[in-house]
Amino acid sequence: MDLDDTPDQAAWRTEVRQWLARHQSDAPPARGDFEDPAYVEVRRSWQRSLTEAGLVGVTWPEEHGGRGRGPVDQVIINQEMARAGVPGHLDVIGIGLMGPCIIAHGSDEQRARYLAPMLHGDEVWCQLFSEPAAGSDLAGVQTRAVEQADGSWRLTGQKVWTTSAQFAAFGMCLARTDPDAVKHQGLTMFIVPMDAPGITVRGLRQISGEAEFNEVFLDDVTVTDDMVVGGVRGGWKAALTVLMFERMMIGAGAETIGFRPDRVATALAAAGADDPRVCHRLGELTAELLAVRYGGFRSLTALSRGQIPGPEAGLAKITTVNALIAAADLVCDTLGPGALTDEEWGYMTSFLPGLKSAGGTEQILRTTIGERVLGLPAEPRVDKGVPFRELRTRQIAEVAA
Amino acid sequence: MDLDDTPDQAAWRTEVRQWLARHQSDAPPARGDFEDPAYVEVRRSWQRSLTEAGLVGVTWPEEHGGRGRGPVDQVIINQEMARAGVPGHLDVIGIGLMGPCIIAHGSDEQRARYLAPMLHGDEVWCQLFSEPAAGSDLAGVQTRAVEQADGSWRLTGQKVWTTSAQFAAFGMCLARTDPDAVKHQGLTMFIVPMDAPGITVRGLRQISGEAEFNEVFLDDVTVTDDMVVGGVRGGWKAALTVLMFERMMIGAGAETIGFRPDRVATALAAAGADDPRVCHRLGELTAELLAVRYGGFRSLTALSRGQIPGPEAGLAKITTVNALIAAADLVCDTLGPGALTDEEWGYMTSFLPGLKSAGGTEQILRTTIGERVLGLPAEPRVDKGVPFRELRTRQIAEVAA
Amino acid sequence: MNFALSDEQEFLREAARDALGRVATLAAARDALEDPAAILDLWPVAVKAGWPGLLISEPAGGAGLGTFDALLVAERLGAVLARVPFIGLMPATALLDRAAHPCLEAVATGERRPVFVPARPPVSGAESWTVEDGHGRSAPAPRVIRSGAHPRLDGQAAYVIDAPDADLLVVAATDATGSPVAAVVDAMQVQPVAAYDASRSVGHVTFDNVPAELLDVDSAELTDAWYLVQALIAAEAVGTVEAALGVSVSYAKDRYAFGRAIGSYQAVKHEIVEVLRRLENARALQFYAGWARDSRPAEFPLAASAARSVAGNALDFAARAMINVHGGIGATWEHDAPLVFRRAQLTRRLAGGHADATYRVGQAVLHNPRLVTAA
Amino acid sequence: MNFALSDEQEFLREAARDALGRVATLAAARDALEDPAAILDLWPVAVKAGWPGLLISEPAGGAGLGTFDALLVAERLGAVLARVPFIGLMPATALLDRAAHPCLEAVATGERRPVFVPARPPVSGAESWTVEDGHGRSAPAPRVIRSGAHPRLDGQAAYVIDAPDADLLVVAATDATGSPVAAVVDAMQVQPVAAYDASRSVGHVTFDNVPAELLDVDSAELTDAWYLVQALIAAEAVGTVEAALGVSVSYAKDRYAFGRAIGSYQAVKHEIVEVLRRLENARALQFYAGWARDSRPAEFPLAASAARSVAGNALDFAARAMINVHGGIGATWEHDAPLVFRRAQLTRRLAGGHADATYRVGQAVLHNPRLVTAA
Repeated sequence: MDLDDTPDQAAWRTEVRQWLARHQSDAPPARGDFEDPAYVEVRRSWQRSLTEAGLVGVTWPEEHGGRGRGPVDQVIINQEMARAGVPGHLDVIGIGLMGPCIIAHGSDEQRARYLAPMLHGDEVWCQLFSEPAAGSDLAGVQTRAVEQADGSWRLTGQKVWTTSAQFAAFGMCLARTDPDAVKHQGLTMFIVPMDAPGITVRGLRQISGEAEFNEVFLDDVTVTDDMVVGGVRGGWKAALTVLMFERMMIGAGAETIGFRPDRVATALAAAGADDPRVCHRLGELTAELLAVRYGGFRSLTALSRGQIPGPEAGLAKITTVNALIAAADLVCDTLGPGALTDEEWGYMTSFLPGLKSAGGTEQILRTTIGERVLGLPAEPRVDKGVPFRELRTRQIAEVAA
Repeated sequence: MDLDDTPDQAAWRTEVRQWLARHQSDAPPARGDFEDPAYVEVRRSWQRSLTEAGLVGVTWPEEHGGRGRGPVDQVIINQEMARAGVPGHLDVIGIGLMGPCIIAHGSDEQRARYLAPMLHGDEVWCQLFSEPAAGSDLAGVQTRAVEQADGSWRLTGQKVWTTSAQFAAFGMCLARTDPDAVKHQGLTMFIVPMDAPGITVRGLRQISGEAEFNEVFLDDVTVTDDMVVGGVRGGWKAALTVLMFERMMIGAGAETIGFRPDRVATALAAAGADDPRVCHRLGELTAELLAVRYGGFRSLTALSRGQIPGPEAGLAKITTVNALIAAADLVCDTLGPGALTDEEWGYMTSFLPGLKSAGGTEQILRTTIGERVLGLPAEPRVDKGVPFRELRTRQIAEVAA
Repeated sequence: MNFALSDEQEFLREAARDALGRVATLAAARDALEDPAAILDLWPVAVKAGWPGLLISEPAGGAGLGTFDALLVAERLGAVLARVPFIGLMPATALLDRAAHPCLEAVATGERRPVFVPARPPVSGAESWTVEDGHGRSAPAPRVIRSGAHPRLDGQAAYVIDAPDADLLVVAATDATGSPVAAVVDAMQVQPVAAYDASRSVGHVTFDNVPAELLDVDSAELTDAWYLVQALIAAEAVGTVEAALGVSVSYAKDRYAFGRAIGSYQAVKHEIVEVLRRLENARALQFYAGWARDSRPAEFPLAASAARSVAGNALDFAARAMINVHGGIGATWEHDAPLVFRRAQLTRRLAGGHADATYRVGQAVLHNPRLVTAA
Repeated sequence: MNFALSDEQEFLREAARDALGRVATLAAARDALEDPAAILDLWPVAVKAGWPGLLISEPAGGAGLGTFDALLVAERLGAVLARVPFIGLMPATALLDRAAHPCLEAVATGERRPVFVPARPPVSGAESWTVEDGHGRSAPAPRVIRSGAHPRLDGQAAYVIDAPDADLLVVAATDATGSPVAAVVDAMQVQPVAAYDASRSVGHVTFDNVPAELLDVDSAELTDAWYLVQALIAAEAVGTVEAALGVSVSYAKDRYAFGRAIGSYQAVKHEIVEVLRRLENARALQFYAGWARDSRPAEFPLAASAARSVAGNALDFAARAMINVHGGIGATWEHDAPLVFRRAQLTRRLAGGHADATYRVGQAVLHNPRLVTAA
């Protein structure tokens, strides 16, 4: 029971820290505007430097360009980057989720073609999963992929909540290839070049006014048959791998989602430290955030022993988002209306409500955890065993009602 | 828009107040032990005095011994009783719910036989609806009533959460007469003499240690066919009438369920008035209780115009119970552990959690309100249209799962 | 006992709804976040509806209506996030009317627009009258200086609702002894504040030893004006919550997930019902406040504070529930939910803030528990 | 990095579970509410398991284990509401061990049972060390008087956990300058308190100028002892929450309503998942506190306060959820839920109360935000 580095971890931390000490001055600012191609470009070249130093994809197997290290070593990189105040690699989605998916389900050709440019930031990836009518209910995706006589596929549909789409080279797209199958079984995963004819990317502005995400429209986009990942009708299985790696990213500690509780405390200390109400509210939310931090160390220990995190990893996200909402609320109550137009607190206030449903609503998460972790009985599923084609999303429920 | 009495209401208030001024000294203490027959007896004789003064069942039609007055006049009685610090009539269940049910669904003979002794407190009534496996899901009652060759019925089953059963003369019992019908349709309402052979009453102690309620066991209890209220298979309709009058009782303001917010404030003022945290928490719960009070006046206005309250009346109960839980919590936080063994605060702390599910859980209430008031779509009902006999409560869900 | 709207009140509310229904207020609230030029001037709508004269007595050219009526109009403004300078207007007209000020007729016709600059009355005797300092702290209310021939006003107040572009300000100030006085000025500096909620006009006002006219109103009337602001904010929030509830209910009926309308799921249903519960409570207190100011003035501070506390929390909850029910799409710029959210967040921090209102409820009953003795 | 139990720790936990599994602790907790004679004496169980010597160093006859281990035992005690005087015992043995007190061997063998009488360390420098006065207020800690040949102790403390029937008390007292000192006394008056939770032994202690022996421990060690109490209360609550969760989950699987197991309804399911969320958080902080006391002592006050705050709230929530999930039956005397509820309500108010712990977390980070800077 300790949080200190093992000798091996300590050596790794030193290696990372020393490299950063030498190259920190080349790093771009940690926050910037991804709508600005120049900023994307400096971040891309920073990723390239990190990759050349062996600091990207360290948990990937060595044969695929990684270093076969454990998740704690990745966390050490994250900690050292944060400590140095420099950003990590640009392509978080690719390195964290899409690469592992290709490693797990891709063909040898796909691995050979895509992994190295991904690692180097030459080709950034995005995730084309969610749709306007398939968010929490991901298996309900309606984007159609129809096979052509020459074996190629034509994709048509609309994706949403896509990070990095505006500068990504490829997207990993979950599409329906067999509408006669029941909903989870008729899906296939495709690699889609984002510059293919028929693709339109549109920024999706959030409450804050910033376009954190994009909508991606696919209008008869043709991809060749070698772009299928994990086989035709193997889409759901590939998607589950991605969701599992998503949980691992959470488990490895996205502790404060970019917001720093020490800054909250500092702001409050300057403004309202003498009010016991402020102190009490700060105490409540701080205790929750500390719980997430130390719960994260528990998850990370399990992860480093090869245990795959279950859906309960989502509890940390629920706690974090709600504690940060409480923090933003407290700061604004204490600092007054001016806090809302302050860059840091106004952004925090505006950003968090959207985060509540990112990656599935809090309610779906709770349902999943109740059923999978606690073994509570499932709700009656009216869509079970029904071919997707017949699952006219509206009608089935009306029949059941 | 005013809360002042109309001239007619003012005259009525004067009448009530004057009577009370003359008879107040005869009144029993407002709180006592209903396990003690002597206390029940003085309450019974107090009800008789009230009835002779025309102060019981004032909203009942005159032909049935009431005074045909509006609900506001009943509220005026309640207010004046509270003001004088004397208890109201003993048989709250009979006068408020069972009498109106007999008036609505009973035969002329039943009205002639039962209403007058009920009004005078000679025969107290209890409500035999809920069962261990049919609480929130009231239509799921399993108590069986089997018709005999001579037209009489034999009842067997177990009822629970029964107030006044230990000294009641009659119970209004919802039982299943037709297990082959779907669940709401096979029910019949019976009047059951509580001294009939086969009836056992057992006190059901709550967290506080007091037996607020009873369990009632019916073991082959015979009742004659003239005890059916509202016809065979008319039980659910009669039960709905009772539930509606229950809502009217709430709507007419069971504002604080016996706990007085002014006493909470007084206790806190003596102990912790200087702490802004106490003040804030007291402010929050007081505002909620004030909302219930003035919302009650809105309901009462509607009621006095002949509008029947909908399920939204339950929102007032939800608010009240939760605000009082917050009040008990605040008092105990402020006064320390000693408050828990204090008669008033310890009792309040212990009493309230049970109240949350009294009359259906808070969750069922919210579901009903969502569907009936806001028109939100119903949950899939797996028990719909299924004969009760086949509704082996366990199996059906397993099939559906 | 009659705790329901009269026919005239129903009519007033409908008329307000109609008048506002002809303007695309929500689109304007969104557009104005980026482009101040997109702000709609709704003053002509208000004037046409006769709102400036609502609380002004009939002889002075007003409609002579009551607090309850004013709250009904505020509720309708809240329902469509209309940028009408109503919260600043009503207390100003009430004070001018009490003082029988000569400008009343011009005010009632909408020719001159007065705005109230509120100051917080002290909770206990030891405290003083305060305003916002712009950083979440209290500052002394502006001071009236009587040294010269004419009284002059000096000081400032931050985040004053509706202050930008007003024709005259009715200022809750204090005199040399700290006693409250009402000062009317028309020579003020108002610095409009880029607001988080563009459907609300807010500004910092500075009085640099400017000439002021003192109104013949007393401390109780200035206290009342503060609580009137609280009640108006509450009523406005009630309208917003009602609108948010309506949108959430519709969406929950229409949107399907896992083969069912999402409103059939308990989690969604119960969250929406919680909005309803809070709405009903807030409305009950709106009624209480509206009735109390005219019929039980001693209870008005409690009623107005309770109304603001409950309505403010209801609005915050309703805005977040609206976003939650809509899933990710509810948090996007094009949706109306963020406008409700912005309204909730800014308004909770104005005019003393919702926490101050809650605190005042607690203080009131701690000092006088009889206020909550069952009637 | 390794933030998991060692095999030895797993074994210790299992052994505690086994030892307690042989006693009908819940039935005793219920019966004792009515009949104090029904109280089970679990001290022999504790002695047999070696718990008195858990924190006593090996040369002095103890097991020389760490804080983390003590918290694991507390967790198991909480799971079955066992009336073992463990919370009072651990800090007492820790202080006696620091001072290498001659009674240690008798303590380790269970022959003599010491109990700690805690005093709240001041949050800021201007405050003093305090105890409960029995009415929810603070009173000065007992005072050590050094005027005569031998030190004497005077004063009182209310609601001291585990005090009844103790053989000696280790008292956090103050000297004439207000500095904290630890005094050992065996001539005390302890008035047992009829407790709301009969599974917990509580008493008021009075020291009427009694002879006292001073321990050679410093202010930091007495501060640490206060926070050790907090951490023990937290760990105990973790065990209770885990047990309550288990019962709630089973019932939600078995009980049917409207033709479905009630656990299939979102409202029930999500409430139970909320218990899990709070349990996981409380357990993470139990780990933090257990680790910090031995490895990062400067963070221990923060860790212990956070653990108590989160675990106390988790227990209150879990107890109420357990009642809710069970419907009416969960609020009846025969059910176990009321026992959990009583435990939650009483314990939240002991040893400073959960609100004080929360407040201390806030104070700690306000004064030193770096405590929550990402590692």
